[in-house]
Amino acid sequence: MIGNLPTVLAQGGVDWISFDIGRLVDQFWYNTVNGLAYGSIYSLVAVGYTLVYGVLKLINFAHSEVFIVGAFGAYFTFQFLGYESGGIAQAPLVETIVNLILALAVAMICSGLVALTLERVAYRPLRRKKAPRLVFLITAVGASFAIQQAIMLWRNPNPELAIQLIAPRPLFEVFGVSVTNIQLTVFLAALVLLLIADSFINRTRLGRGIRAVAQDPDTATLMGVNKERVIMLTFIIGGLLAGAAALFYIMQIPQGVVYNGGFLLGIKAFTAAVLGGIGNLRGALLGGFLLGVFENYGQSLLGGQWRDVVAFVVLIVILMFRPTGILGESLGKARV
Amino acid sequence: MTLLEISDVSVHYGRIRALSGLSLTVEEGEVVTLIGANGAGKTTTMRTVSGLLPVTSGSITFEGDDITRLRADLRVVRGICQSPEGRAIFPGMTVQENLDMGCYTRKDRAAIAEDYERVFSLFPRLEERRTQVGGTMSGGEQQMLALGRALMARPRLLLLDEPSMGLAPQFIQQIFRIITEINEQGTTVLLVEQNAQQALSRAHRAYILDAGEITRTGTGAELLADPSIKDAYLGVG
Amino acid sequence: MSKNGRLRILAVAATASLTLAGCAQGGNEEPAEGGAATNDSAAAAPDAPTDAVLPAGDGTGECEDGVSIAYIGTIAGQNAALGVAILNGVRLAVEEHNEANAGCQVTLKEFDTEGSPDRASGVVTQAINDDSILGVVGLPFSGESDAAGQSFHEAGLVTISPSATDPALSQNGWDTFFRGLGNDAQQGPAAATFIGEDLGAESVCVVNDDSSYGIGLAREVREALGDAVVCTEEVKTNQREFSAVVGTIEASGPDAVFYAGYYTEAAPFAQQLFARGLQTTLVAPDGVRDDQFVQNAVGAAEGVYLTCPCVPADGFGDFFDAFTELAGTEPSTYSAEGYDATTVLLRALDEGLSTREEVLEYVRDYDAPGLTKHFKWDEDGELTDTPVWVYQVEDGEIVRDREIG
Amino acid sequence: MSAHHFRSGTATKVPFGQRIRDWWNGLSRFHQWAIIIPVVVLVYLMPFLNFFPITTEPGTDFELALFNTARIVLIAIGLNVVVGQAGLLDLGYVGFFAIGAYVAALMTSRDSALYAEYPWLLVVVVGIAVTMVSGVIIGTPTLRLRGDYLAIVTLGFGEIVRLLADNIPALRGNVGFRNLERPPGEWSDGTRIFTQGDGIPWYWLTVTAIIAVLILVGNLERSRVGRAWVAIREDEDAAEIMGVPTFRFKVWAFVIGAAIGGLSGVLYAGQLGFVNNARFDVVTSVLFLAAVILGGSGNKVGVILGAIVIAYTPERFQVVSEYRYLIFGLALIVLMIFRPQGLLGARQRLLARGRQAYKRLVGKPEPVSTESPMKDSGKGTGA
Repeated sequence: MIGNLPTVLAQGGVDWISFDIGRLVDQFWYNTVNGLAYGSIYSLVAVGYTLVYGVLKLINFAHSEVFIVGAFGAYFTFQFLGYESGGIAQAPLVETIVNLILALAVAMICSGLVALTLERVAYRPLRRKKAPRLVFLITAVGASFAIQQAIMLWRNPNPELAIQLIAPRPLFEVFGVSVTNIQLTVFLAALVLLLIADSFINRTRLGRGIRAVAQDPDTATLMGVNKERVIMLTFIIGGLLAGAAALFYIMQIPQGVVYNGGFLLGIKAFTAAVLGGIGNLRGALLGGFLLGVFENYGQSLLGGQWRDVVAFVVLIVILMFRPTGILGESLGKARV
Repeated sequence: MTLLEISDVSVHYGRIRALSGLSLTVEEGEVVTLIGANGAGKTTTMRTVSGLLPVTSGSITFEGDDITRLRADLRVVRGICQSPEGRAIFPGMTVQENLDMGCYTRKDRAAIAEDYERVFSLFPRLEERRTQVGGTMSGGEQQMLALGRALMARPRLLLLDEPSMGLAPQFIQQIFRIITEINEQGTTVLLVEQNAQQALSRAHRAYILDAGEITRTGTGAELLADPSIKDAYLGVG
Repeated sequence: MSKNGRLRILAVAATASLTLAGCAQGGNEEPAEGGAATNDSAAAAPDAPTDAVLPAGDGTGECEDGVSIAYIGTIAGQNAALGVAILNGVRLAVEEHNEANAGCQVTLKEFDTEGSPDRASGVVTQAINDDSILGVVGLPFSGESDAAGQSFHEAGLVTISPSATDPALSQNGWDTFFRGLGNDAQQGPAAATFIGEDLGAESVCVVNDDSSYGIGLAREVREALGDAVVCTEEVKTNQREFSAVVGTIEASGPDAVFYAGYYTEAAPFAQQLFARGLQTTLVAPDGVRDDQFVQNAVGAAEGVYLTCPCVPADGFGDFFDAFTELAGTEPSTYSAEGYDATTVLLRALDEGLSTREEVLEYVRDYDAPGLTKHFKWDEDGELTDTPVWVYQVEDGEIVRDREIG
Repeated sequence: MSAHHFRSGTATKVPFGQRIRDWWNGLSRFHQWAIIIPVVVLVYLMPFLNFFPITTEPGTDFELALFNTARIVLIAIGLNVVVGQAGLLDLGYVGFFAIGAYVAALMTSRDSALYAEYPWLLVVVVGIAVTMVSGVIIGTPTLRLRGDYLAIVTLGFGEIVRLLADNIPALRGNVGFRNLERPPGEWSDGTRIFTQGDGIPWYWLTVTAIIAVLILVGNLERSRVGRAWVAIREDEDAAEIMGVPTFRFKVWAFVIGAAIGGLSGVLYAGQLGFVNNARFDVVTSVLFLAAVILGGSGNKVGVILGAIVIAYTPERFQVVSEYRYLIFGLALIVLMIFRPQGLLGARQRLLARGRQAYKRLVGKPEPVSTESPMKDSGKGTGA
């Protein structure tokens, strides 16, 4: 009976959502540390969304697949290097580091190539035809599906058997929270890559070309900037960083090499880009770290099942009330 | 010699014809101005010369070479530089970076340094504000920056689209003085202007554009004296 | 460090299991030596009961031409591994039967539901409309069984599910529903007893995923554990990052963690749980009992206990060998249960029964041992004999530990 | 005679879809009916055309396959109002479908605390009403956004609807609701007309709903509302300047689309008799969208065609079913490159009635650069 409605809702009220502020406070630093380590992956992937959006005003929906191809690239490099699945490798440290760098290179190249191919095969013909923006978005959705399914048919729907080069172990404590060797490596490496990308965009001639196209494509052309080359470059940079993110991801979560492993992560990285201000490289960086920690705070506060809801609510609220994000839209308009 | 020759060029936006069989020439060292009402096709002409718009028929030659199908960014390398309508500086870049964009295609470092000197001597204001972000400057300053940026390309042919638009009268005077100065230093200028009075008085030659076609041509002085031109384009004030 | 802690518990458990082993199987057991995965410290795998009814029967089956049974369940969907493990058991049973019984050649029809409730309804209707089908092995998952049960009931077509464990399935009044294994209401309390008594854990965290299986099983375990539950958490299907959940567990410092869900999420969960040096014992149910879990947890699976209402198949020598030959892999979770369920239907056909009604009646009154257990159902379609076993991961292998319920 | 010459002379230039349309519009009303009626009769008789190569058996029941196809057709028509007519890219449409299904579940399943013996028609009405209200609730804040921003926000809302179904115990997550009530009625022998197993009554019911919805939506399109939608789709800024209350009409499109999605959800839940959170994910949403885009958004015949392709093909070809998303993905890319307007695009129609509507509303000719019904204003966000 409809008369039951208040009872149902009241019962639900007690049951399905509760605010555990004590837990939020207790685990604040714990969540911060973990959120930053995981958020660095969001940041790296978010850069790809942000750069392409800045230059083409296109949400490259297929960027999550650019990411996951990188993960497969790194995984097969591990295999090629002779690591066995389903255990922790016991190689000497130097060898491990060399192998990780090799895998990083392969992952970055794989992702970069996929991003570039997407640009050439799917998007460039549309630009030639001056297609409306939504046609680009639909193409991107199509490409995302096609790549995912191709991987699934090639491998299978199950995750690849995990390979872990470095066993996680706590290194030291901050605010009473232990930080593992993997978390520290990933965080620092991601930060270095992001800083390199940032100075490339802000300090080099090619980077200036990218920003010019983002701010005013026609005028950039009138200054002699080759727009097509700039677009290629942005896809490549985004791809390279996504590839790096993929390696860092499977270092933290070796079970993540699976055909649809990029999908949710991609949406969240996009959320991070929007949160920081889409089109803004430093915004992507900031947004990634923020989303990483917000997600964990939300989960502590509300319970594990609300984790993804927190991410989506952040996305919606930001888009509705401050669509330009924290640092403002566009590579240029933010005062970088 | 003839620097730029546009012969019988037609341009379409979708199904609408914006230029029909337009022909004009610009000789080396000249200031040539293009006068016309709103929607006559002035900006279209400029964008066509720069390569932003493809031609449907006709040809464009620059220094005797056919550049009709040449990519826009490569035309900049050839020495055609446009300062587009509405200033169009990069709002998120500093003054310095905007000027750097001007010499984006150049590799001759020594000459670039010279050109910085030249731009800063023409616009001392820009030197003071090197680190200011473009979007935060006043309209006049932005126009100076746009001009300065165009000069940094050290163009053979400078295309100026409405450089006086929206400016206070004292700035307008200054802008036109600088255009003359640039021309005297050896840069050929093709100028599109609403302010026909000023433009005609500074130009060696002028073309009148109406509905995508050239209707009159002559020296600046000739057209300035023509009563019918006066009625149509010089207005009352 | 953490490994030592877990190993210590393992040693204690192993001693306990030795004493338990004796009573687990009554008198008819003999430690299987030299078998594939024999483990001295664990309870011996049950041998095939000497009186077990096998698909071949006595070779005198007589039935009409063209009678068939069906396997309905996932074959190529996302949880396909589970479906195929069952299907191969079914195929083996039918093959053995047809070889032995010249007078009764039964056709096996296979239907792929992709494991999803809305695909299932069309496929099930198709099976129902095929009059030659007299009995069904399926459906493997609780969700699709829920969606399709009513149709079978209306059509009077008997189904024996080899793996759906949601207790509610037998409470719908569907008289065609039979379950070939213990449900979560049996596994849950058994697991809780194991955690509380055998492991001696005084504080337990219960984590479940968002599947109906995970939620239902976690509820059973929580209820049986009572006050020992110190924290509860929920994770999502396809979630791979568990730091916040692990943080909550770490803060509670439980003696044991029960994870109710499937191996896909359990593997990264286990890995991240132990990555920070947390000392606790992880116990997980049948949905995690798969080699995929062991491999994907990269080392963290070692020492994990797995409960399952499935009976170890390695003692069933002939079945084990024949299955391995047919499928190219060793029997997996519920392969033997699928084989047994098929056997029940084949016996019915060998009797010459030729209508669905007769077959249904036959199954309802069935009372005979199979490989895995004794098959006799109550009026709801639940087995009266529902063994639950616990297994443990040891040196990267899932080995049987003891029977717990 | 001369007209005939003219037509054959230009046949090589006029697109196929346009030729069909010209031919159709050239027919007298009587002739049109003479074609429509047999086609409709044929559609109703489809369950009896159960033979090779049309049949989906032995893989799956043909009549239920027909029902599922009809259900997707209904959804595509609803989504077409939002995407095709008003040009609002909605990636969360599955949310409305889910809401419809859940209303049916909450009202008619004994698992629900709200269960009572409601007449089934009331369930339909409540289902539609609730989805319309949710359309307003979701649409009001989001429809101020434009283009791809709107797409992403709707995607977020779609996911939130699913996650709420997962997280709120009263909605029973993955466990779901069982034994949903079906429409009343008995055959002469006393058995129920609407059962889970018999697809024919469900198919007929859905086809009837489709025809009713087509008539309603067709009338809307020809009305002031429809003209406003075209104007918004083509140039929202211009429409707004000319005094079209664009926001209100966008919400209307959203709400009407939602209602049709809700209706489809109620039918789906009724036939299946079971509702849980498994089928309301982004993938399903994109599948719906693919139906609309594939057929040609804005063109009703086109989207019906697209939906049939998307729903029937996997049922027909069990073997292909694992390749279907790959094929969709590639088809979307190729289609967007070669035919951004879909198989049967709305573009040509725009040149006739749409252009007049646009002129009347906006007072200026439609922008010549319009190549697609989904033209974007170029701005990310509105006010």
